Amino acid sequence: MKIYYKLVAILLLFFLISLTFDFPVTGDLTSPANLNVSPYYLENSVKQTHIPNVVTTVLADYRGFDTLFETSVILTAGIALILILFKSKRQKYSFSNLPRTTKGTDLVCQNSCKLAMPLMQLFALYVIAHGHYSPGGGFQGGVILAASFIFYAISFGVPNALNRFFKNKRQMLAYLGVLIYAGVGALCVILKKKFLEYVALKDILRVSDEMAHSYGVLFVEIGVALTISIIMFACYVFLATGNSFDDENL
Amino acid sequence: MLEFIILLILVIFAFLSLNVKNLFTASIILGAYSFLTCVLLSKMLAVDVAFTEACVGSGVSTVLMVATLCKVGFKTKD
Amino acid sequence: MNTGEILTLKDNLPVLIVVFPFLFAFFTGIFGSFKRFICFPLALIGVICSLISSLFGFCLVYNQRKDIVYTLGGWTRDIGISFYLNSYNASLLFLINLSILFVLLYSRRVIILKFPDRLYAFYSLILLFLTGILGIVITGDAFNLYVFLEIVSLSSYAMIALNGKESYVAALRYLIIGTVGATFYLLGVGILYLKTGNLNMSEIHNAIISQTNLLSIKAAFLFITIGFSIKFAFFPFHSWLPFAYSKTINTVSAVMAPIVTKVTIFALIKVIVLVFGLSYVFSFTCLKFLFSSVLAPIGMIYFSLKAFSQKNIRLSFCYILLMECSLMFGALFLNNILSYQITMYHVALDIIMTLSLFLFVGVLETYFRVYNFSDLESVNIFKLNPTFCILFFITCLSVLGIPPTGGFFSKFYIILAAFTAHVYFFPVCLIVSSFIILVVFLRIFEKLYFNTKKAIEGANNKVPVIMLLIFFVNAFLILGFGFNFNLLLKKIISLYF
Amino acid sequence: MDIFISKINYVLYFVLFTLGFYAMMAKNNFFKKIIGMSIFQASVILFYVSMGYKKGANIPIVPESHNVDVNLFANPLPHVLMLTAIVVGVSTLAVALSLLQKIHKEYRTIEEDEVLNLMEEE
Repeated sequence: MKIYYKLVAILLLFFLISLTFDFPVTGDLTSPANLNVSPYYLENSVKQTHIPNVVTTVLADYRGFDTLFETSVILTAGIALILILFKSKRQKYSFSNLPRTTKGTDLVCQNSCKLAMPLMQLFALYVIAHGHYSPGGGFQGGVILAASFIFYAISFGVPNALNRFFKNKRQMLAYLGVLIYAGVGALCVILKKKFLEYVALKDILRVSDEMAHSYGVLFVEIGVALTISIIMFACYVFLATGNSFDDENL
Repeated sequence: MLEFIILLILVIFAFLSLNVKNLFTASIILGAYSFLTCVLLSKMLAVDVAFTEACVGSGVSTVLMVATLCKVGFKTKD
Repeated sequence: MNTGEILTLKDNLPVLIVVFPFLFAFFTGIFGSFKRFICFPLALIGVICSLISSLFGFCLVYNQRKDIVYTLGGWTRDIGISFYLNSYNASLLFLINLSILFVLLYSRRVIILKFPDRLYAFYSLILLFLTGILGIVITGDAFNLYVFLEIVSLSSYAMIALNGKESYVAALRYLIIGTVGATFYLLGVGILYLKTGNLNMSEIHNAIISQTNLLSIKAAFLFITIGFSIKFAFFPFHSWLPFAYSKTINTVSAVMAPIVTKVTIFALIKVIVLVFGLSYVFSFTCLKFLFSSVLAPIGMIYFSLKAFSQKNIRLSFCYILLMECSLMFGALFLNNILSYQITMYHVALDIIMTLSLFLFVGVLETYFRVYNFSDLESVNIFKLNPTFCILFFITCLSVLGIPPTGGFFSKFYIILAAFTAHVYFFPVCLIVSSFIILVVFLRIFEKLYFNTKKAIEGANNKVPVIMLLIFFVNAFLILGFGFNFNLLLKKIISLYF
Repeated sequence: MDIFISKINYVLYFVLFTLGFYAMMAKNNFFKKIIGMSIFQASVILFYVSMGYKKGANIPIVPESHNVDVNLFANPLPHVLMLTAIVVGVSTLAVALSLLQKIHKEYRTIEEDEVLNLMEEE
């Protein structure tokens, strides 16, 4: 059976290599990809939205609808984990009566976590807030925030982590993140503009057109960061403990 | 020239990660594979993508893989 | 920059169709976890709002006689993402919303019994699945189609893995094969972007016209076709579908069977028509030979024989679904305009046919505990609810292709198109497989209608009124498709070219 | 021959692509299939980003000036598309790993042939 797969793989490889003769060399400035649509982004992004980081502008403003549904792909993964790794109430142990801090189990890990975690969360908030000016934004910030929660869960044990971070409001916050994103879009529709057209926020925020775009992108980044941090942490908790702790549902 | 060397190491890591017998080693090599992808991406001026690949690719997915391996076991036949 | 004019709700219609179920997926998620009984009404409202806006969109487009291009965020078409709504799209959206509404109505009691604690997660997953499906039908951007494709496949992996031991293996195999298909589509779009530089479907078409003889454009078309044929289980890549749909609960197979394969075929038609253009695709005679005169006929014969040899009713209906898929894919590559129009007509019709087939299996399994062909003798269904059986009979007529129903017209014109395209093995296999499916249905009819057992006047032997209503609407739509076939073909589908 | 040398990076991306594709199809262990899946997706990410590279350009952060020379900044569009592809890859990975855990809990093994034999016995 494996011989067929080897044959198909080698055939696919030769077909793909024969394709490369048509491709432009990586890095030449006159390739069609660098001539058609992207010059518009590079030239007009700062003029229209006051955001130097063009990737964040294209991510949240020009192709904002893509990112809305990409965040809901992450949310679907979170809901899928709730459905697949489901345990009924009696199979779960309630963790309210577990000892608060597991003393002395792994000294190095716990102390380094005490030192590192606040810095990680501060850096995560910096990355979310500075998505406009430096590389970063909702995704990276959210994942670093989730990494700090996971670090705490690894060193102090999952029940303490569950107890400490948004005890049973987690699943609400995950939905809230994407709801912020879709809500900003729907708000633009209510204000008689197209979906995700941030210019509509102009008369609410009483700012100029460009700044309305900039604030719209900021709200959207916050929504994305919220969802991604909650869902990534929930993925770790679900996969590490197999959903065996009596927490609300996420 | 440096890109070409990193790409060769990447292919070796991918081949190694698929053929090693212990699953734990395989997932750690996959973490190294994602890190080298992140290095390559930053050389190709894609700094945002490199940042995300570093956090998500070598960071969270390796943690998720090792978390499942602790429950599933490290042995594999092929 | 963008025009400053004030837009009423009517202008924002295409996006409302997609956003309504999306928002209600969050409301069910948030409020459902507190109060269990509120999940179902919220989900119902979401689907009904989308149904009404898609009906309204259809009337809008049908009266104005021109398609709507809705650009999101107010940017122009090639800068931002755009939606493309025409009369055929809107009718397909309406049918998808209708089928999800019927499945929700059918499955209310079953789901509450099966998932008492995770009800909110199931309903928000179904609504996200619906959002992905509506997005695939309506979007005009190549990469946006990939994102919607991922939402649909991710939520279908989760829905398949709900029924215990074997469903986990089925879901993991479907996940592996589904990711291969989606990544092939991603590679095809990447090659197109590399050669043309923009992502909007009609913009790519304008850029491709000058360089059609390049090998990489042909390769992009091949990768996209292979990616989609993996996703809708065409003949060589079909191993995951019967394995996956028969192992889940019947609600999930009733949600996914009528929609996922049809929408993927429609996505392939849209990519062919909008991105590559029909004249370019017609020049591929080798594909016509490979797909429509070798793989599709063999697939049809193989699937109908498999459907005939199954003990489980739902598994044999899965194979009938696979036969319909290979029929549609084979008809697609007959390389003439008529075969395209008929395939689009058959895609719309097949949503209703497969929906009523799988709802029939669902009713048999929940209300009568009938799982295999042999169990049909133990319960006399016809005695207690004759109307239900007659309405199901109309669906079987349409699957077989008997004149009054729509199935006859699609099969007749596909055979006609095959003869004009000088492909003779395909129509012969079509007729032979229809007869084999006839034998499958005869086995059901013989046990359903001519059953002599005494009917027990039990409470659960009566099919509820809501199901009769659903089957009545299905039968009405199938006959409607049959009677005004010319109106549909001339007015709605022909607008596409 | 130098054409081939200048496009060696495409060839190596496609070697990774085929390696991942082969592993997903032919490997017997479910975990190895999942590793093949992440290699498969990482190679497509590299392929997309290599389209947007401009020789001698800078990262796409544009200062506040009137006329912007396009050749000085890399093409931002593939970067946005690949942010989506990375996050989609992780969410598919999380769902695949949860299914793997459940299969192990039911059948005590994650080898595909053993699992299929156990399923036939029932």
